[in-house]
Amino acid sequence: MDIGFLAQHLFNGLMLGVIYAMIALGFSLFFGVLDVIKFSHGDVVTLGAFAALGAIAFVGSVVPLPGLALVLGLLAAIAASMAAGMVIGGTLVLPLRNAPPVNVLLITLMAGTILREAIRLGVPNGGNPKPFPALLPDRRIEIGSFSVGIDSVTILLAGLAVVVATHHLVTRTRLGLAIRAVAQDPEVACLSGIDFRRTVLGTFALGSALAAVAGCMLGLYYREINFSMGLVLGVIGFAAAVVGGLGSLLGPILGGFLFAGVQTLVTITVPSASAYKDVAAFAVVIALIGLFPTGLISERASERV
Amino acid sequence: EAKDTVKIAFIGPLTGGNAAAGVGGRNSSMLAVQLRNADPKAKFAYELVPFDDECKPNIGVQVATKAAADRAIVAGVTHYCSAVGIATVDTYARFKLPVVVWGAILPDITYGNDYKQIHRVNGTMINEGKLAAQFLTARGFKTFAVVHDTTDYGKGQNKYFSEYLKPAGGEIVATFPVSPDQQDFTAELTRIKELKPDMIFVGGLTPLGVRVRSQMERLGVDARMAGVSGIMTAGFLEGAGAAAEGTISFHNGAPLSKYADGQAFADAYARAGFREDPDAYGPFAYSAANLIMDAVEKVGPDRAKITAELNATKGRPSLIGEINFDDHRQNIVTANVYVAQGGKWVFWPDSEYAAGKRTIAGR
Amino acid sequence: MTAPLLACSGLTMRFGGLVALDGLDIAVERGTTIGLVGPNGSGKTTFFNVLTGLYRPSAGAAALADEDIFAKSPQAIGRAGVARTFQHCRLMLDQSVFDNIALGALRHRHLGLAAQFFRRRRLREEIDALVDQVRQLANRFNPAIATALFEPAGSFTMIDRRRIEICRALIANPRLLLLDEPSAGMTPEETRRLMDDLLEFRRESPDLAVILVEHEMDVIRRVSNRCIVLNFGRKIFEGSFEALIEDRDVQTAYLGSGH
Amino acid sequence: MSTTRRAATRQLSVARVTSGYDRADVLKEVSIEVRPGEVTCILGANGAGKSTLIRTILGLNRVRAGAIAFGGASLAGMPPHRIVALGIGVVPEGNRVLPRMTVAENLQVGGLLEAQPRKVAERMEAMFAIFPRLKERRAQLAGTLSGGERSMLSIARGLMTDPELVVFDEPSLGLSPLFVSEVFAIVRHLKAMDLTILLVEQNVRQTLDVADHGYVLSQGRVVAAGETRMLREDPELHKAYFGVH
Amino acid sequence: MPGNGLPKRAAAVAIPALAFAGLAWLLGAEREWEIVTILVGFLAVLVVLDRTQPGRAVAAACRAERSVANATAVIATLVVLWTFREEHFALLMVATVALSATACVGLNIQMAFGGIANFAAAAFFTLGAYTAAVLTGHTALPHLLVLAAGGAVTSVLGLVLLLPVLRTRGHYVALVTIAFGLLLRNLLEVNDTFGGPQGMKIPAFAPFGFDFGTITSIAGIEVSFYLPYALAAAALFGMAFLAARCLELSWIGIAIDAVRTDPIAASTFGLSPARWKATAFLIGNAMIGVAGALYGMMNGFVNPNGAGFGESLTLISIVVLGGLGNLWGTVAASAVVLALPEKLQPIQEYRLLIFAAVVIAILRFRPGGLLPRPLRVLGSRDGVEA
Ligand SMILES: Nc1ncnc2c1ncn2[C@@H]1O[C@H](COP(=O)(O)OP(=O)(O)OP(=O)(O)O)[C@@H](O)[C@H]1O
Ligand SMILES: Nc1ncnc2c1ncn2[C@@H]1O[C@H](COP(=O)(O)OP(=O)(O)OP(=O)(O)O)[C@@H](O)[C@H]1O
Ligand SMILES: [Mg+2]
Ligand SMILES: [Mg+2]
Repeated sequence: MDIGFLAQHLFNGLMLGVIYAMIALGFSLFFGVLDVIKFSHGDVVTLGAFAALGAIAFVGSVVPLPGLALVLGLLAAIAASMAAGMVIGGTLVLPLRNAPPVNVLLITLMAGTILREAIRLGVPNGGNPKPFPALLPDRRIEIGSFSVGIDSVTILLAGLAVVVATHHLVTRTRLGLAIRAVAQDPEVACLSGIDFRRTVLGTFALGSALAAVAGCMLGLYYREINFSMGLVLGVIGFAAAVVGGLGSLLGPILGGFLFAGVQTLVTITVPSASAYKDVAAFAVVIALIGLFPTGLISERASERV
Repeated sequence: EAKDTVKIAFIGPLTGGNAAAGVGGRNSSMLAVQLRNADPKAKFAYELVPFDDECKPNIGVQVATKAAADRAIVAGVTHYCSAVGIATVDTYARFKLPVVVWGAILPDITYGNDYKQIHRVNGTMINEGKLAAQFLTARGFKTFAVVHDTTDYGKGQNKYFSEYLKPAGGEIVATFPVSPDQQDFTAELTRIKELKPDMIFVGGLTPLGVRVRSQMERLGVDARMAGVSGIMTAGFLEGAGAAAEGTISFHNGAPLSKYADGQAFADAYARAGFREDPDAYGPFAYSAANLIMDAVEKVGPDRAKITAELNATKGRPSLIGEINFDDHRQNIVTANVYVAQGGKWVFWPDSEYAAGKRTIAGR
Repeated sequence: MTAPLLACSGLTMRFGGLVALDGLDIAVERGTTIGLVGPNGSGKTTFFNVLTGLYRPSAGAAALADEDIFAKSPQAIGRAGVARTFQHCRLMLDQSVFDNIALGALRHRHLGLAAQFFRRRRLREEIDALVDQVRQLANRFNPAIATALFEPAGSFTMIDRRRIEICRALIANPRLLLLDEPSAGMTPEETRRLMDDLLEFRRESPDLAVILVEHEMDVIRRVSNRCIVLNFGRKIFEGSFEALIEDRDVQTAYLGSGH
Repeated sequence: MSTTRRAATRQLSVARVTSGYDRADVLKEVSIEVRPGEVTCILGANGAGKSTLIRTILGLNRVRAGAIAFGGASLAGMPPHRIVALGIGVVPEGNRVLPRMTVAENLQVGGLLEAQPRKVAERMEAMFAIFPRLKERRAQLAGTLSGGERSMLSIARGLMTDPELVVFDEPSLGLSPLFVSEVFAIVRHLKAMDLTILLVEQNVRQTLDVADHGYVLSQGRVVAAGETRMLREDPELHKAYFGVH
Repeated sequence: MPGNGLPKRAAAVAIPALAFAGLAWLLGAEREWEIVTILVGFLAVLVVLDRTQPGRAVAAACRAERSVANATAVIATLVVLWTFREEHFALLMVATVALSATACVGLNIQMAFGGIANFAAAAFFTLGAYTAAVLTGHTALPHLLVLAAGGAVTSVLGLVLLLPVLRTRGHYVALVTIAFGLLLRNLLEVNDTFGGPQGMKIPAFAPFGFDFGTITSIAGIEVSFYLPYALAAAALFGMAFLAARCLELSWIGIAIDAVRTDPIAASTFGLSPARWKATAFLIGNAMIGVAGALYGMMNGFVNPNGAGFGESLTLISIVVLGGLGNLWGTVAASAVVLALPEKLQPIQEYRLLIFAAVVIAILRFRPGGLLPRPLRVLGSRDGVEA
């Protein structure tokens, strides 16, 4: 295979990996703060994308400034997703704190269904895919058979920056410390002066903001969004987060790239088997969990008797 | 004087990913019923009872049973999704409920059995695949990459297209079966870019078509795209936006404007105030409902008699043109070629492409 | 039957750079109670964890009635007759007290699937018998537990939970019983009652060997036959309680000037 | 321990408080006073409601009736983290630690109320000075500490908030005799620094030695109260601790 | 509440009878107000049983007089089936509810007892149906054995997951099963060996030569051909229920519960966590497989769609909504989860939205599900009342 195509594939894989990693990171955050899996996460991504689309369309109808539209779209996405995330966190997840984890999983899944259906019913012709305007500069870098849009590069870099920033925020700051404390023992955390509710809701807001950014990136990159895109992305994000290891934030990032890598690899090597790429990816997941029971970056044993 | 009420079932996907088509079909058949009820000459009052099959076979069987077990329902306008359509044929046969399929295009639904109850007004994917192969090769496109989804629908489209492509002199350089809800096609498209086919043939529904088209654009894939009726929706045009331009599609219906009553239908649909488009298969749902109501008017609300009457349908005028059922109660239709031009699906012979004013260039 | 019930030699346990147990040689004869003491973090609980198979030792050997312990899985060791309590209460808080205690007795029950399904009458008799036995045992430690056998264990105070754990270990009818700070948090009166109950149980099963970890010197004095003191995972003393009190090393490492 | 701690001035008063868990009331009209600069102890048999009282003061259990005040502020209905922010440090029952964090991180969590990293570091060093064992283990996950080591960590974390009033719930649980003495030495030290202390302990003798004032709880009621000199002789205390003879 | 037996027994008859009457009404209900009334009524009864003193006494009576309550339920089931004997659709719903309840009994054994979050339940259910399709299509195996084989094959294929499932816990197990479900569905769809996306046809269930597909009358009375299926499904549920109860109220029940809650404590007392988790997983899978086999024969076909993640979630919703570990809760929740979307057909597009809202409301206000699992009470009664 010629080197240009190889580079192209590498780029595609990286891009996919960044998107997966961002979603996985969100899952990992919620897990980190409350030990719960919030399955509506994928649909919050969708919500972010649609909110951005709405804002962009509105701005576009008033002034023709793509830059402004982009910024406002991003802000709208973040605002909408954060609001949704905090409502879900505050009214559904927190009250179920003492119920079994599957109950939380189910209730958030249903919340996701409501979001999804609300988008489908609320947006005109919401069942159809919607085009996402190309707001970034539309030039291409062409080196031999390697061709990539400047906008793609921008998106990739922005994604990487967000991932790194989030990682830094959680591992290096006081907020991160509070989040982890709350996850391990809410009472001890309170008694150390941490505002439990605020920390939890703050984490939900943060995770949802990540989702919103991911939603906008998806829109900008694929130039198309639809109401059910969160479903598949949610499952993949969850898989990436768990297989990477829920105990550390590097886990989901690694998981995201791994998942993207396997999918891309299968498609390149055996095109006619590209339908098997999910089969392959999930088989790899099962095997990996068999080998590393608590994820690739395994949790340090902290329990003793 | 009060007329007796006759119930007709409508079954299609009203929620989930294919809801747009399902709701369009329901609205269209609803329109048929409304128009008939407004007609003073009608002997009966009709009521359409819509059911949601969610595009899931097991739910489909459930609602089919429900409809069929309801003695007040005399016939049904059924199914958009092929997987559901094929799963429910036994149920209708067992309960002797005559149905007219309005959207599912899997050949087996009519040709895979000999149930007298199953009719279909729309064509099958055989028509579309054959026309696609012949038309495209005739235009000088010789090498193809196929992307199809792994449902019955996509697999069938792939099967018939490749089957007819060989004798027509075309060649398939690669086939990519993909999951219908796959989001990312950059890997496939990069491979395709490498292989440099003349054209990408998509066997799938609107969401798949939109994604492939948009991402071709993003990756700068230098090929054209053709699809089947599954992408011939307003949704595709909207979703793919400017990138849709020049996409070719094959559909076993003709454009509304080519039908004698097409404009009337469009006007009535607009007047009825439905929120959603009729979608590509709306006219078929409309015609199926009318076909059934005609039969009821003629032989009365009796399932057996309606079945016999429907079986004998020959040369019956309708919105979608003359309906002729063959020995498997399959309407004989001819497929047509369309092209996306200026944000509309345009009948090929009327298009600027056919006239040579535009060319189906990739980019 | 001259060999000791438990014989450990050179037992060593490392966690990374940390040596939690350092070449321990300990022998326990049938019918004796060893008082095991030592400063915090000196390796007492780790010793129990190694004996019950929860940790694999880095070096050394241990035999229970001449059988190699470390060749066995934790469950096999449990079935061979070692029972314990945990320093940090490990009860199933949502399950009833009876379920918790019955867990100890399961090693004596036949757990074939078919038997559970098809021999319901015999099963019922077995269950009734165990319920009676559990009630009597619990009654001895705290009558309030015995009257609430089918309440969730989580509804009891820490102290009662510790009692439930002791019942669970006793009902297993072990050969070697390991008690990890049973009196922690108890008032002097409660501690006294606990000692009485333990001593009574001791009398009823004369062959039982017990290792008792305690920081409460009164308990060690009354209950144990022999004392062992650990410090940094090493045995620094073995002998009678009286000698322990007088021992200089023990005083500086463990007891402090108060004693 | 040598930070900029102010001398205690505020009094904690619990007036006729009733509280408990979902079903039953555990505390019934309990009143206690914790005077600034003094050590006040609460004694009582297991299940008497000592921990429940502490949890109620800290806002972990709801006050069903009565009032709690610290200085001028009413604590009833206030969430725990705000109560702690008022200057109340807590060493909760059962030497609870954050198991998946290292010893150092546990202490940092205790110092989260303090915005200046320098001060947090200073306090941490002060804690390591008291508990050298923790310093050795600073990078170990708290969940793998021995029982006594956890106890130390729990105490150290409670002191990290730089409190004016320290609430101890059985701090010596699981500690070796040497360290039990050490805990009481800490209490004395804190008292000498003019801090207020509320102490719940089973170690009656040493507790009475260090405390100025005491209460005896039995079945959720205060059955005896007073200066420790007097309390020592109180029959209720003997009933609670040594059984009726 | 007086301690003597008669009022208790009356309560133990009345409550299940009332519940079944409500379910029967729901089954026949067509109008919206009826459905709303029934749902509100159910919730009201639950609140009364839960929150009021007499209500709790009645609930306790039902638990104490378990056998009376269960007998009432059996009779009530038969009465309901007979009442609807000619209603195809109602019977199809009953049979569907009973079969998914059966599968959910298996799922309960895995999730509530064994603590293994199985998010591939529908995949295993479908595997049962595929087994039935292959065996009836290619062999002359008697159909009862086909059912058993459905269970056996499902169990054996579950072994693939055993290693990862046993080595890990919690969300990691959830991921393994989710991955397996997606993988299986994908594989069945892409690969044409078992009919590809179209799946396979399955002949009607015909035990001992009674072909369920052709029965139109029993003893001269005209009945729907779904009646035998509904009966068989109810019987299957009864058997699964009984087996699960036997399991729960035995030493094994204690062992499995212990292994779930605290594997370390359990292993020091001689229990092998691997063994008992595996037992729970395999028994659960077997039940799911048998139910799937009968479901496939009833529907007459099976295809990969049924193995989807969404379908697995439906089964899990049933278990969670019913209350983890409560077998009667499984029936109630099956009825709600399967019948509600169907009953909401008139409001079509808003159906999923409303369904999701109802599930959220139930979980929000009853975090433990409709009927939480009661504590296991073993031994003769007198001890309990002391
Ligand atoms: N899993 C582990 N990982 C790392 N270190 C460990 C682990 N388990 C024990 N340790 C260390 O080994 C040492 C001995 O611990 P152990 O629990 O045996 O002490 P102990 O004598 O029981 O003390 P205490 O009286 O405080 O309970 C401690 O310093 C502890 O931190
Ligand atoms: N979480 C709880 N839920 C219900 N009841 C509880 C709970 N915790 C404690 N109780 C009950 O409250 C009463 C008082 O318990 P509390 O823990 O306050 O006692 P205590 O005096 O601190 O005892 P100890 O010395 O054992 O710590 C006990 O009877 C106990 O059963
Ligand atoms: Mg210890
Ligand atoms: Mg207490």
